[in-house]
Amino acid sequence: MKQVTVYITLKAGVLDPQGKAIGESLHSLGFEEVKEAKVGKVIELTIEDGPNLEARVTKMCDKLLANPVMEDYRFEIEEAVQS
Amino acid sequence: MKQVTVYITLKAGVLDPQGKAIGESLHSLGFEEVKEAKVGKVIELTIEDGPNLEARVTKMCDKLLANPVMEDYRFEIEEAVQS
Amino acid sequence: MLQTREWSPEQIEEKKIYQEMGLSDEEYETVKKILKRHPNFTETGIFSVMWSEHCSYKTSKPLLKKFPTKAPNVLQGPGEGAGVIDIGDNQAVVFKVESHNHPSAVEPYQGAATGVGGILRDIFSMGARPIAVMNSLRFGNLTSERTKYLFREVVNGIAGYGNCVGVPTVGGEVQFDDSYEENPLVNAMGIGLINHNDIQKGLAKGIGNTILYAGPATGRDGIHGATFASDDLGEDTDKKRPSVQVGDPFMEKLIIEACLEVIHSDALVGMQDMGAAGLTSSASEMASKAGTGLEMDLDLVPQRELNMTAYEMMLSESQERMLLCVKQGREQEIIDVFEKYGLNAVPVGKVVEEKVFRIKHHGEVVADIPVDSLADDAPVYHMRSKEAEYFNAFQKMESKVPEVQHHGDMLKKLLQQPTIASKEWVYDQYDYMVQTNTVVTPGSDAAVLRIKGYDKALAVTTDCNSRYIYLDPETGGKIAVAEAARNIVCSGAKPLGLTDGLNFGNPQNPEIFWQMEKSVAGMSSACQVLETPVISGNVSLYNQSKGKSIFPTPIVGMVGLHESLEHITPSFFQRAGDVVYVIGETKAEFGGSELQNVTQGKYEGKAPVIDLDVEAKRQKELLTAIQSGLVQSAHDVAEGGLAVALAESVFSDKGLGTTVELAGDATVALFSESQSRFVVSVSKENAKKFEDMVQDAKAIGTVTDNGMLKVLVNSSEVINDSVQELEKVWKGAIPCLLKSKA
Amino acid sequence: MKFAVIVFPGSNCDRDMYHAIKGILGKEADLVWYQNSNLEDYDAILLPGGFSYGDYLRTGAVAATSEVMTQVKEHAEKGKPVLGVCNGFQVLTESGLLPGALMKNKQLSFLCRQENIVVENNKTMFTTGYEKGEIVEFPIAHGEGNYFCNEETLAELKANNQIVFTYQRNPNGSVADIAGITNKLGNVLGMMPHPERAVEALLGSDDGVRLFESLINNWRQAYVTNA
Ligand SMILES: Nc1ncnc2c1ncn2[C@@H]1O[C@H](COP(=O)(O)OP(=O)(O)O)[C@@H](O)[C@H]1O
Ligand SMILES: [Mg+2]
Repeated sequence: MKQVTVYITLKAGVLDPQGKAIGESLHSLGFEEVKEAKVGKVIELTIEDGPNLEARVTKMCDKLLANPVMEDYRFEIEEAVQS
Repeated sequence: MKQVTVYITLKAGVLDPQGKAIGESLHSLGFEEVKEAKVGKVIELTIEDGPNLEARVTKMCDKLLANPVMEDYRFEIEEAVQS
Repeated sequence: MLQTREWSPEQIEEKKIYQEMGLSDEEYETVKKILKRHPNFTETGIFSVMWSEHCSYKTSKPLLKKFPTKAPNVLQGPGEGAGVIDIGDNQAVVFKVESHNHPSAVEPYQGAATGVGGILRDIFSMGARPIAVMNSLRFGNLTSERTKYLFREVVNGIAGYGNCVGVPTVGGEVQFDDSYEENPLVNAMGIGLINHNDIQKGLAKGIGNTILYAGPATGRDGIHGATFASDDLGEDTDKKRPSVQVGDPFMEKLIIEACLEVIHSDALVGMQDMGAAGLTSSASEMASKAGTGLEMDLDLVPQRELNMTAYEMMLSESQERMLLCVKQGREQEIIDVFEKYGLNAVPVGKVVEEKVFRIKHHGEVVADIPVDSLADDAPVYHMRSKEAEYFNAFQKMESKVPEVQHHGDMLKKLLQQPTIASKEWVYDQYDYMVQTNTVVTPGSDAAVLRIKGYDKALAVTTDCNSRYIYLDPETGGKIAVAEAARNIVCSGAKPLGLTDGLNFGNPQNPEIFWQMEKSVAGMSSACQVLETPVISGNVSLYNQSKGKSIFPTPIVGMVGLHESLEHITPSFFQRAGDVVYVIGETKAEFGGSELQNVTQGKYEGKAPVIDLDVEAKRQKELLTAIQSGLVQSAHDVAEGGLAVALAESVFSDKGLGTTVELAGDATVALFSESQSRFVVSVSKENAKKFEDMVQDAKAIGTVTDNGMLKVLVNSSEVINDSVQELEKVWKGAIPCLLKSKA
Repeated sequence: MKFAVIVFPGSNCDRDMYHAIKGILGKEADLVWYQNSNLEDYDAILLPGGFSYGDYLRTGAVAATSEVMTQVKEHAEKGKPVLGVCNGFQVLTESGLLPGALMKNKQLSFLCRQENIVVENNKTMFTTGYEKGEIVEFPIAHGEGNYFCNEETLAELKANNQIVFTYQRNPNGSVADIAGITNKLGNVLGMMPHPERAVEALLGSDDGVRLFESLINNWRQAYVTNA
């Protein structure tokens, strides 16, 4: 079993209203030192081992997990910890 | 300047309908090998350096970024890459 | 992105860079003549967006002139952000339709969301509070995964934006046909309410007055969006893709409140939203309309990204931005209002006497253009028109009655066609109640919004059966307007006027231009006869891909007025024992019908006939009957014919049914789509009075309490089905299609 | 009796709430902008629905950190009534005035429609005008109304009779069909359904009128009759 963590972030230049609102809110809480806030998604997948895992995860990202028009992604593959 | 990445995930035991929907969509796309999918948030903060950074980020998380009723968080601090 | 480097004026000519931006050779020559020199890169960009179809209406202008636009109650016709019609008590209704087809094909969620945001800005830039939005959608058949994705995401985007800004989405329409497979249509209509004295115009008047930029900073969003919207969706769309515009409904909500506060200040001179072609179109139009000129310094424009060029700033379509003209010396009063809402408002330029559009950046003049040349002097083309070959063939076809074995089964099948099926899956995702005015919620013929504090209400609908228009553009155009009016009348309101969203293919194709010409002619004559002026509208051309054009789809958004809340009439039956009437005769008309689609899988032949005088007479009589309190419910007969209209009339939680008797051929009686027909229920006591008032009404049966839909034709039973069963398949159809695997 | 309707950036049911109180019930009410506000003069605080701060990050989260919420807490601690509807409920849970959290609807989409709501507790100052077990019709309109709390909290809610409203047919996946809860004291009510949208038969239901009437009557008894 593998644990795949996919990180999905907005492409550079795409408006991030959510990040903006969070940044402003941190300011108003007194955390003036925060210069920028950006929001993305993490998707954690538990996947059965098998050949070409990387290629398959790439396909999952392209087909479903990320929106290629607006988002970039990257992922990490680890051994799944047994639970 | 520091780059802080905050990962926010649902607490164990909290229902994750979004993760479930993604899992099902992956199945219907033929990725049967996916056993589980969970969705969380990443918040990337660019923060001015200063003392007690870790403590301050913890405060940001407790006060705003995560909701302790349903979410766990963890974060990483790195040197910000100059742009 | 289109280009990363800026070409010199000479290179632009040599390498024909202007073509990439959308200007033709002749247009480029005209620009040179206007400027008496070569345009630089920024100027070429400015001309190309301002002269795009989207901004200049260069091919549709001659057609739009044909619409009747005047009436005593029209306070503002086409030309401003939105049209305005008087509704008495010093109040007026403001409305307009806007398309967001191409952006929605590329990024359906954001495309649809920003479509809603854009139409709302047209409404509140007039000074009106937006009170409702509608949406008119077209997709391919709900069988491919891609279409399902587009449909889901478009609905999601509309919900995401509309719900957040707190403007109820009260209705609309969705149709599914092959021709929209690659090129979905997303049109949104905005409706606002205003007091006469609050009406704003987008004018940059008063030499020396200040131009204020309000709203979020400018980024590189949707650069060249207007040109993009005026082009084919080709194979290389991916490469041409402007960086996507992302909507921020939260920002819009703040802008709405700030703008509606600012209009009460006499420091405000004019206001306009930055829509297509952003800063360029709003600024140049405000000056051009006012007969002034304008100077702007781009260094003062708030910027979200680093190192933006003048070209990028002038062409950016970043959302939720407004441009205001403010009296010199009183800027701070206006700025304070925006600041209360946490919004930026900064002076970026001033009104000048010389009729020029002069833009500075880093201390240099980067554009210096006679301002009228951008708007008024934009080229106008009279395109070649040619009657479509297919039309000729269709006109010659014998009309035939499709063969139907079992009428009950066919009714069930029709009720499951996505175009006819319940749209609950769609509108349950929209907050259609916020603002607490929605008396008639989605699911009826027209939505009805009461006006707080007055005994009156507004009815709103969008309609367009593009199948008829494809078969016969002129007849179909008439029908589109008539159907919208029918829906308004059924709800108990008098039609006031309409806005149109003209969605067509490539006008350079003479057959497509012929479709445009004919449908506009048909719509115009219906507007004349039904006394509904066109007060605003939108044109979206080049809706085609891979050489395949969409069905001509001129969407009609109509608004009507209920003179009393008492007149509000439901579209479904109310009480057992009431008499069921059908107004209007039924002929064998199946061209473009849902039955034709189901039985033959295509549309051909003649569109149903419409006689506008008959239509007008029936609408008047029905409305009078409603206003006299004689009518329990009224519903128009549309797709799927009388059988579907009857079924829709019994779908409610009241447990009602109906038994009706018809004559003639069963298939014709049940499924023909003859025009100008209504299903009306009337209490027994009022039956006689109703019949006297509505000449073409014929009693066909009664409302029952047995929960069965029973139809006899020539005394033999052809349908006898449980209403619950029928309603179940009707409601389940779209969710079921969305779930099923391709 | 004087009501404050708090307006956050992005609130959008504020005017509806105001209309219900002032236009329908004929009581005094103010729309109070969240900044520089003073709530001392008000007898009841209403947190309206909408998308405060765009619902970015989490619904209600940003509004919950604003200064005005400190005043709302003080007001609540005095036992004075606070009603949060929809986004107002989300603000109340985020600010800790009510337990639990509101998550995405289980079917993930926004849902707008009339719902049958069961009055579980008619002993609160908001619900004495209803019968216990009565079914009323209130509209819902939310994307994140799926009430969540852990088992301990749920047991506590039950033990203290804090569950005031439940859904007859759970539309969003809420734990124990919860549609509305109060704090332990019973003076802070948070609910996802919109009583302020149910105050006129013309718009489909006037079942919400009694909620506001209950509040007004109970306040009158507590502060006017006994004064
Ligand atoms: N996209 C949509 N958004 C909101 N409501 C819709 C949408 N599509 C259809 N509806 C609603 O469903 C009902 C039926 O639509 P439709 O079949 O087009 O009616 P009609 O033929 O009477 O115009 C209408 O009340 C309409 O407002
Ligand atoms: Mg209709």
